[in-house]
Amino acid sequence: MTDTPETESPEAEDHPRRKREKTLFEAPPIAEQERMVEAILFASAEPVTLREMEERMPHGSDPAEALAYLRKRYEGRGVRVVKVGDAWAIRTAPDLAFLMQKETVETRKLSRAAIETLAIIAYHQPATRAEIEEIRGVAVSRGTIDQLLEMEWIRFGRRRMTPGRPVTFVVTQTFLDHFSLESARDLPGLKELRAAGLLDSRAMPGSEGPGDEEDEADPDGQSEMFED
Amino acid sequence: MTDTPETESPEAEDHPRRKREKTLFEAPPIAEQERMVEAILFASAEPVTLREMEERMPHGSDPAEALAYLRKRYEGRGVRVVKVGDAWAIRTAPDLAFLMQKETVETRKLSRAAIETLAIIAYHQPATRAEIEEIRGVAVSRGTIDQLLEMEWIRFGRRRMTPGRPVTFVVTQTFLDHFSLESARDLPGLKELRAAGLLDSRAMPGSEGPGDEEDEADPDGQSEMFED
Amino acid sequence: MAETEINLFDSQSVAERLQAEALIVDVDGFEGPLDLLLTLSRTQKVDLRKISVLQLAEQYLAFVDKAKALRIELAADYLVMAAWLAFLKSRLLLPPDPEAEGPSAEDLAAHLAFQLERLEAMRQSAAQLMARDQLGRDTFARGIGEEVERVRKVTYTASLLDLMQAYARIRTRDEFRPYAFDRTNVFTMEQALDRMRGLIGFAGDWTDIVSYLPEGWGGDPRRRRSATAATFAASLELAKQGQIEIRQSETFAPISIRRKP
Repeated sequence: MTDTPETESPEAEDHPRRKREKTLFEAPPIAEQERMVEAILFASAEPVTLREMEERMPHGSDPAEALAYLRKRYEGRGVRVVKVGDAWAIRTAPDLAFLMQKETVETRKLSRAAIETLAIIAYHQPATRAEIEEIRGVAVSRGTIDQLLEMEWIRFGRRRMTPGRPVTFVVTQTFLDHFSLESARDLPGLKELRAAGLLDSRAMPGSEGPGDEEDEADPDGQSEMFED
Repeated sequence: MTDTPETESPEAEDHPRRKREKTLFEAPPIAEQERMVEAILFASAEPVTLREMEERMPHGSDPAEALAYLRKRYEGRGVRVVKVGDAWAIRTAPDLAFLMQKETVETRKLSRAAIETLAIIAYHQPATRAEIEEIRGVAVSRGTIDQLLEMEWIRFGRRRMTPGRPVTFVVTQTFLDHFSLESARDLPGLKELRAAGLLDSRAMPGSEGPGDEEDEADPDGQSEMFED
Repeated sequence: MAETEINLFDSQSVAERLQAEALIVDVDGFEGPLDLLLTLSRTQKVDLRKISVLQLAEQYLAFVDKAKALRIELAADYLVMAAWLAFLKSRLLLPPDPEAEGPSAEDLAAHLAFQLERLEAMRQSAAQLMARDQLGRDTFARGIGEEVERVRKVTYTASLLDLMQAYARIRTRDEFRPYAFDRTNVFTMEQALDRMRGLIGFAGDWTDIVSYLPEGWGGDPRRRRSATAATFAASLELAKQGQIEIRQSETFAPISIRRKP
């Protein structure tokens, strides 16, 4: 604790990770780094990436290793260290939710259209508005998308490289955090849906409508979905 | 964890404290209570009193004892359980406070526009924006003035007693300190600059020394300089 | 077909009847024709993949008929779907035409079944998603956030030499500066306006605006240009205010003004 440097050393930027034994400044002991990760995660209401931790910790620190120790330490406790996309956060254990009535935030009741749109984006991402409409068989109102954007559960993804270059939607870290998901891969039933071919893009026979864009979309979609 | 009651028992209200061995419903094990206190303290937006904890925890719980265990557990960790008034909260360990503040200090050379503006103010103070523009021959951006004000190298002087009552700028003590000057009058005049080899072009009419007089004397459009 | 209709509208349980009425009264309660089809398909109580599209089409068309009979306005989407289903139904009932191009009726039916199954799957996934632990309901973030204070401190420096050099640069630039906005050769519209306001009272007759140019501005072309432009602009302004009249006999002819009589 005593040898914790108060500020980053000037060379912090170009320091190669995981080679701290070679640096001029000794990194703090791993137990000390664990304390630091603990303090950082406790302090933040939002998930924190390893990169952000590293930037804030003394030169030569290895937040990934420290984090591994910390996760172990909090196993079975009242709060847990959870992974959210490529970031980390401390959240209360779900079995203690009954204690938290006071803290419960009244979430805006989402319409059925909004919930379905959200699910379609999550499972099919990146998804265009046309694809969402194709799946639901009904026009998606502007308000529905706006609401999800406003809640920061979805965001714009890359434009689809098809005629018209339509915008796509993907789910956000806030979404993952909200539903205790480590990544979009952990969506419930994702594997089964894929195995059943229900996430395939299948055009209406004889139509050249949304099928075209979806064909190209798939590899792109996968990469974005699994970008973490 | 397994025997955590999902809701409070109905008699929770009129249960006398610390007599849990006599109650009908067994209180959760103390380790479980410790988890609960941990989660409550973590999630609460404000410090929590023992009484509030007790109200929220299952019937027969002893938050004081659970808290004692929790405090012990957090000893020497990155966060601590601290008493705030008669309530309790989790706070970052004081020695790690530096992690909560990310300071990046960058030293940059003042832009050419800024240094020229500063020089004009220093040599001609009090100077209006119109005068600065006149001398520099280009418009002075709001940002440049703001930057110099923010650095506390210049400040507002008295308004010029001319139509429009334009504000004037003068240099500050901070400016003088930075440049190790006793007063702005100590700035070398053009003659000295030339003598020092900083100026190699021919003498300008009336450019003998710093100060307002020089401007009035300068026939080259200087009379218009003070038109405002 | 008659059987299906009976099945849907006559021999129903109370709950089903209420549901069917809800359909009819409030088409908008359905999230589109696919949603309605999905609801109808549930009455078949079979695997969506084995659904009888023909039967489904009949139920849908019956629904649309019934709704029309009740003079309920149906959204265009529903009618398009009805037309498509009627087409599909005819294709399914008739022996395949070897001449016909395009997808077979079976392909179309299979696709519809796929769409329904996919929508159903998304519904279930949405429900599973919403049943997960939710932040703010089941799990909680730190209540007392201790946000990181971002202190980005930029210090700017300059030496006395920088300062003096800058000043020297400015003061010696006049001889060779590439461009500087030189007000000595600019006659502003405000100046022209002031000048003309004073003179216009005397201009009872048409006078070339050139004669309004200020003294000393007629020689140097730069000064003349600026003064002419300013004077012209000022004339327009005065004309707009109704103080003077302007005339020009032809393009590029002299412009004359006079006080408005």
